[in-house]
Amino acid sequence: MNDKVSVTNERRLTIARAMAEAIAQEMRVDERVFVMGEDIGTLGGVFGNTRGLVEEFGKLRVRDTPISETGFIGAAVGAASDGMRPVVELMFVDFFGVCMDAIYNLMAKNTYFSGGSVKVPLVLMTSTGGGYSDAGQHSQCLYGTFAHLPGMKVVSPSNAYDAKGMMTAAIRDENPVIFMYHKGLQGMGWLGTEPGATVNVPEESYEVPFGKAAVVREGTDVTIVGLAMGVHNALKAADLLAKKGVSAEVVDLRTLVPLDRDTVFNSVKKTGRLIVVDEDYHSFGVSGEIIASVCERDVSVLKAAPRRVAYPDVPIPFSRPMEQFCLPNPDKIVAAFDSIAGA
Amino acid sequence: MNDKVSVTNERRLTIARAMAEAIAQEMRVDERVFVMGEDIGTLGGVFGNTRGLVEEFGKLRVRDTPISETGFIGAAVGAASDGMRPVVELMFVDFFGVCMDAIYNLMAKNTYFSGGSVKVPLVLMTSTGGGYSDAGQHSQCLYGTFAHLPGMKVVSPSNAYDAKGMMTAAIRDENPVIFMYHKGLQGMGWLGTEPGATVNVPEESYEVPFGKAAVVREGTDVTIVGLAMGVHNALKAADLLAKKGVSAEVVDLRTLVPLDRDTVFNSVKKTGRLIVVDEDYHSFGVSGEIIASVCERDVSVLKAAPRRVAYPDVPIPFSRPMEQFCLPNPDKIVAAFDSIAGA
Amino acid sequence: MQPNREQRLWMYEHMLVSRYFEETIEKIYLEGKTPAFNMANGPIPGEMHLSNGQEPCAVGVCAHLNAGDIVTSTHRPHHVAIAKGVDLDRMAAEIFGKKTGLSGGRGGHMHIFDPAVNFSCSGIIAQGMAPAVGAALSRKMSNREGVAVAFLGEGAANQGAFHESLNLAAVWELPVVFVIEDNSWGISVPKADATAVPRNDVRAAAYGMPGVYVTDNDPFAIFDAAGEAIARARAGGGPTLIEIETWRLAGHFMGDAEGYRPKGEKDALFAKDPIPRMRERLIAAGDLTAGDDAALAAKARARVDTAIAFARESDYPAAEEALERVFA
Amino acid sequence: MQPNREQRLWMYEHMLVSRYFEETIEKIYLEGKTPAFNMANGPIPGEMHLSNGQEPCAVGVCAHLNAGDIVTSTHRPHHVAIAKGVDLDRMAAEIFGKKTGLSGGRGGHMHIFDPAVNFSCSGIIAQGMAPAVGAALSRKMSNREGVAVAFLGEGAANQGAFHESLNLAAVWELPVVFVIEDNSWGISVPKADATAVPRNDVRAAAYGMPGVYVTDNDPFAIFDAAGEAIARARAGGGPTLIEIETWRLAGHFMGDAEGYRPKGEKDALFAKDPIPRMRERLIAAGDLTAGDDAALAAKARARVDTAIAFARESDYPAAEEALERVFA
Ligand SMILES: Cc1ncc(C[n+]2csc(CCOP(=O)(O)OP(=O)(O)O)c2C)c(N)n1
Ligand SMILES: Cc1ncc(C[n+]2csc(CCOP(=O)(O)OP(=O)(O)O)c2C)c(N)n1
Ligand SMILES: [Mg+2]
Ligand SMILES: [Mg+2]
Repeated sequence: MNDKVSVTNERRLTIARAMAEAIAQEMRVDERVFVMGEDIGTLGGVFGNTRGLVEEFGKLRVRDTPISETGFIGAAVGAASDGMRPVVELMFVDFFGVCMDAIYNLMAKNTYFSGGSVKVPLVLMTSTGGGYSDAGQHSQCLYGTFAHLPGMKVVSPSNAYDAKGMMTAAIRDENPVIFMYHKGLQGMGWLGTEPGATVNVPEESYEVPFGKAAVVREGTDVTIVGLAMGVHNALKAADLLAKKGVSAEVVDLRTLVPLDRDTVFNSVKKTGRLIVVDEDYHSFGVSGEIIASVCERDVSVLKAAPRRVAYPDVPIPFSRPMEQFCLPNPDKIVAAFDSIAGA
Repeated sequence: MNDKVSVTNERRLTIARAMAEAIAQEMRVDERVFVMGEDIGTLGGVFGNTRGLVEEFGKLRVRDTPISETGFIGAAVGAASDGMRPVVELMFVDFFGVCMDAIYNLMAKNTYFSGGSVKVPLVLMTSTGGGYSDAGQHSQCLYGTFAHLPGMKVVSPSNAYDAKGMMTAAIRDENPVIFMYHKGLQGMGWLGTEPGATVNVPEESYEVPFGKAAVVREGTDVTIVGLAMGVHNALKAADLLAKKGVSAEVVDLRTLVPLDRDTVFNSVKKTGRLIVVDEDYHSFGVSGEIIASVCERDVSVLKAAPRRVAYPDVPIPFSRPMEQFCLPNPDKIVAAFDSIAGA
Repeated sequence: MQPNREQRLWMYEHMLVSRYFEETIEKIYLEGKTPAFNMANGPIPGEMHLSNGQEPCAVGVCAHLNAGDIVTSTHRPHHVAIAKGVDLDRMAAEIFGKKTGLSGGRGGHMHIFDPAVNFSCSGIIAQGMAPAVGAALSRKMSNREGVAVAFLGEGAANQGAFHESLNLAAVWELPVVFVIEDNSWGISVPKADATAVPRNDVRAAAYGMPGVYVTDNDPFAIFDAAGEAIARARAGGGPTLIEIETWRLAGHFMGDAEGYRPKGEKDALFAKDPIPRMRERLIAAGDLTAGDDAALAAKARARVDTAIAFARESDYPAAEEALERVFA
Repeated sequence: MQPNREQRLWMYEHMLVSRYFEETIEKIYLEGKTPAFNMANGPIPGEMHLSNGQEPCAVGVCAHLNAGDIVTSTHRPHHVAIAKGVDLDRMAAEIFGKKTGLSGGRGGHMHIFDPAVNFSCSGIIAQGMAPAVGAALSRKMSNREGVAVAFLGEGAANQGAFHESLNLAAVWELPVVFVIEDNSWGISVPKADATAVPRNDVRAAAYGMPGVYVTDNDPFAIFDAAGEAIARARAGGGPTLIEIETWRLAGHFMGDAEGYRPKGEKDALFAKDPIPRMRERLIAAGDLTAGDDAALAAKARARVDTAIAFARESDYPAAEEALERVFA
C-alpha cells in the first residue's frame, strides 16, 4: 500500500466510516456542505456511510428524501449552482436509469454549457457491486457507463484511506464527482467484508488527489490493473502468482475520470503483460479502454496479448453458483496470466 | 457495397423512407406490430421515419404519446411481454436519461430474469448524431452507452438498404433491439444529407441479419472500422488515401450487439493497421472495445499502434467551428493513418 | 361489493398461505447467517423483503382476477404472487436460487415471473407500473380480455413513473388499476416526510380518474374497492387509483434493526394483525368453525411445506447456465 | 394584485423587446438556409424555438422578480430570459455561436445561462424544474432571500420530473413557483391527446399546494396570479402551481410546416395577438399615447438591433476552445 500509508496513527476504519468521517469534517468547516438521499438520516445510510451525521448536524443539513431521484438529484444541481455543496446519495448505482438526465445532461454539462460561469460542486455517492446474491438490479458496477460520459469525475476507492481522502477531495472539488463505493468493501458485515479494505486512517483531514493511480504492489512480469474490489482480487492473484515465481505488479486506478494512463502504460512497459480486472460488464467499458490506451500509445510494449477478467455480458444472476461463476476472482486472473505466460 | 447490392430494382430511398417502409410492410402482415412515440403520427416523426403510417394504419396502431418516455417505453415492455410487437421511438438518444430504467433494467433484462419464459420483442428506434449545431443535449451518439449494457441488441445502419433490412429483422426479432439512426444520414434535407446513405432499396421485404459486419471497401494497407456516419467518413478517407497510393479496407460494423469481432480481426490481420472512427465519446466506448478486441485476440497482427478518430471527451458544443473541430472527418482519418504509415 | 362466503374463505386461505410462507422463509433465511449476519450466506442469500401484515391487499384485489389478468408487483412480492396463483413450488425454488425455480435461479425473490398467470415484478421502485399500463394497452388493442393491476408502495407514489403511468392510462382509457400498499414506511422514511399529501387517493384527480382510500387494512373493504375498480376496468371504464392502509409487521428487509420506528408502533400493529382479525371475523360470521380453521391452517402449512421441500430438494443450476437466456 | 402604471409599461416594453428579438432572429435564421432549408447553415444554425405569442407569461411573472431570484426555463427560453433581464447582447451572441456569447458559443439557444440574473435553461423537457427546487432549497437552507420560478410547457406536465419536483417542493415547503405555459401543443401533439385533465392546475391538489389557471393569455391576470404566488413563496408559504393559457404563434421550431394544426387556428390566434391587444389596452387606459408607443417601439427595436449587431460583429470562438470549460 506504498505511498498512501503515511498514516500518523494506528486507527483502522472501514470505508463506510471513513466516508462518514470525511463528510462530517467538511460539514464542520463548510456550512455549504449538506447531505441528501434516501435513508441517509436516522438510518445512517443503508451502507453506513452517513452514520452519525444527522445526530451531529440535524435534519436540515442531513435530509432524507422521498424516493424521487430525478427530483432530488436535479435539486442538488440547482443547489450546487446556487452556492451550496451537496453530497447526494443514489442508493444503488443500478438506479441510475430513473435519474440519469439530471446526472449526465445537467450536473455534468452545465459548467460547459455555461462556458464556465456556472459551477456544480456536487458529490454523488453511489454503491456498486455484487457478490452477495442481490441479483441483476442491485449488483451492477456500471463504471464504464459513468466514465464514458463527459463532464463528471468518476472515482472509486479500494480502501478506507483512499475513501476518506477521495471523499474530502470530492467535496472540495468545484466539479461534480461520482463517488462509487463497492458494497463488498464497505466493512458492513452483512454484505461480507473484504478485510483488505479496512486500513489505517488518519484522524485529520487530507485529500487523495484524483487522476493518480497507485502502484499498490510492484512486480516485473505482468501488470494487473483494477479498481475497487478488482484491486483486492488482483492482490490475491499476485500472491498466488508469487507462489509460482511470477512477479505481478498491481495498479489501483482509483479514478476513472481523470484516468491515469501514464501509470498504467509505464507499468506495462516494464512488465510487458497486461491483465485488466473489472467487475463491470466486459464489452464497451473499462477493460476495453485500458487495453486500448496502452496499445494506441505503443503496441510494441506488449510481449503478449492483453487479457481481461471482467463480468460477462449478461445480466447478473441471483443464484450463488451462477453469480460466483461470473464474477472476477483471483483464480481467473491467474488463469489469464497462464494463457499469456509463454509469450 | 458488395454483398448487399443484390437489389432487384433501381429505386433509391432515404433511410427515413426505408425505415417507414419496413415498418409498414411488417404492420401489413403482422397485426401485433404497432408504433408509438412522440410526434410519430400526424407529423410522421420528426425525422421522417414514420411518415405515412398513421394514414394507412390509423391512430390506434400509430399512437402519438405524451412526453412521458418512462411511461410509454415501460408500457411497450408490458405490451411486448403480452404478445404485441411495439416499435417505439425515443426521439433523440440524448433523452435516454429520463427513461433508462425501463430500457436497461426491464426491456433488456426481463427475458433473463424470467429464465426465458418472457419475451420482449420491442424495437426502440432513436436518432443519434450531430453536425448541424444542435448542441450538447441533441447531438450525441451514445453507442457505447447502450452497447455496454447486456440484454439488448444494438444496431445502426449506414445506408437505406441496410436500414430497411435491419428494421425488418429488428421487428421480427424476439428480443429488444435498439435501432439507432444517424440524423445526418436520414435524407431529411433540413439536417443535411450524406448522399451515400441514399441507395437502391428493393420493394420486397428482406432482412439484414445482425452480427455480420460488412467489408464495404476492400484494401490491404489499413482497416478503417466505423458505424453509421463513421462509415461515410471512412469511405471518403479511403478515397483520399487511395490518391496517395494507400489501399484502405473499410468495415461497416452495422451492429454493435452482437459484435462481429471476426470480420474486424480478419481484416486487421490482412492489413496490419487499425483505425476506428466513432462519433461517440472517445473514452470507455466503442473505439476502445474494437481496439481491445483485436489486441486481445492476437496483438502481433498489428504492424503499428491502433488509432482512433472519435469524439473528444467533452460535451458537444453548439458553435459550428467548435463542433466541427470535434467531429470525426476524413482528414482526421488520413492524419491518423499518416501517424502510423511508417510502421 | 361484498365477498361471498367462498370468496371470504379463499381470501383467508391465501392470507394463511402467504403468512406461513413468509414465516418459513424468515426462518430459513437465518440459517447459516448466524452468529455473524452476512446476507451472502445460507440457503436464501441476498435481500429479503417480507410481506407480513400486508396480506389483505393481495387477497382483496386478486380475488377479482383470473389467470389471464395481469399483475405487476414490487420488491415485496410474495403475498401478491401467492394471491395471483403463481406456482408456489417454483417460486420457492426461485427464492432458493434453484434450477427448478421459475427463472432457473436467475431472478430470485425480487424477480418473480410466472407468465402462466401473468405475474411479474421489478426491484426498481414504481417501475412495474408502466408495464402494467402496456399490458392493458395490449389487451385493449387486440380485443383480448383482461385487466392489469399494478401494485406499489406508498413510497413509490413519489416516483416519476407513477405520474407518467397514471396519465398514460387515463389518456388512453386503459383497463388498469393502480394499488398502493400504504404501509407508511419507505425503508426508514415515514410517509409524512416523503409525500406532500396525507393520502394518495387525492392524486387520482390529477388524471381525472377515480381515487379511493381504504382504511384499516380491511380485506373486505379492499375487496369492495378493488371489485368496483376492476369491474369498471373490465367494462371499458378506464383506470382507478386505490390506496390501502396496511401494516408492515416485519423490517424493511431481513436484517433491518428498525431503530427508526417509534416505540410501541409495532406492538400496536401486531395487536391488529390481519390474520387473527380475519379468523375471528369469519368465525363470528359463522363462515368458519375452529375445526375448519385448524384444517385450513394445516392445509396452508402443508402447501407451503411442499413448496419449501421442493425448493430445498431441487438442484442448483450449473454455473455456466448464467450465460444462457440473455436472449430469447 | 394589479400592476401599477410603471409595471404595466415595463411589461409592455419587455413584450416588445421580446417580439422584436424573435422576429429578428426569425429573419436571420433564414439567411443562408434558402433555397434548400438545411438547419446546419446560416448565421444561426441548429434548432430554433421562438416564443412569439407567449410574451405575457414571461413579463407577467418576471415583473415580480429581481436579479437575485432564480428562473429556470426550457427549449423555448428567449421571452423569459429577456423578461428576467439576461444580458441581451451576450444572449444574442450566444445564439449566433460567438465567443462573446454568454457561454462562449458552447450552449446556443437552448442553453442560455446568465448567473448575474440567476437564469438558466435546459433542452430536456421538464428537467429545469428540479434545479429550481434545489435553488429554492439553497436559499431556504442558507437564509438568503430569493424565490425560484420554473417555467415549463403544458407538454412537460406529463413528465416524471414534474411530479417529483412538485412533491419535493411541497414536502419541504420551498419558495418556488411552477409556471406552465399552456400553448396547447407539444410539437404536433395537442394537449387533449397527451394530458388526462383539461387543466393542469388541478394537479396542484396532488401536492397540497395552491393551483391557479389563467385564461386568455392576459398579462394582467398573469401578473395577478404570479404576484400572489411569489409573495406567498417569499413569505415562507411554500410553492404554487400556475398554468397559463397562451398561444404559440410560430411553428414548434423554425422549419415546422405545421400541417398538423387545424385550419384557421393560427388566424384566430393572430387575431388576438397579445402585443397589439396590450397596446390597445394601455392606450385605452391612458397609460400610453400613440406617440409614446412609437417611442417605446423604437427603443425596443434599437435595443434588439444593438444586441444583434454585437452578435454579428463578434468573432467566432477558436475551434480548440471546444476542449475548454468541461471542468471548472
Ligand atoms: C428507484 C429506486 N429508488 C430506491 C430504491 C431502494 N428502495 C427499495 S425498497 C424502498 C422503499 C420503498 O418504499 P415503498 O414504495 O413504500 O414500499 P415498501 O418497501 O414499503 O413495500 C427503496 C427506497 C429502489 N429499489 N428503486
Ligand atoms: C424528455 C424529452 N422528450 C422529448 C423532447 C423533444 N421535445 C422538445 S420540445 C417538445 C414539446 C414540448 O412541449 P411543451 O412542453 O408543451 O413546450 P412547448 O414546445 O409547447 O413550448 C418535445 C417533445 C425533449 N426535448 N425532452
Ligand atoms: Mg411503504
Ligand atoms: Mg406546449
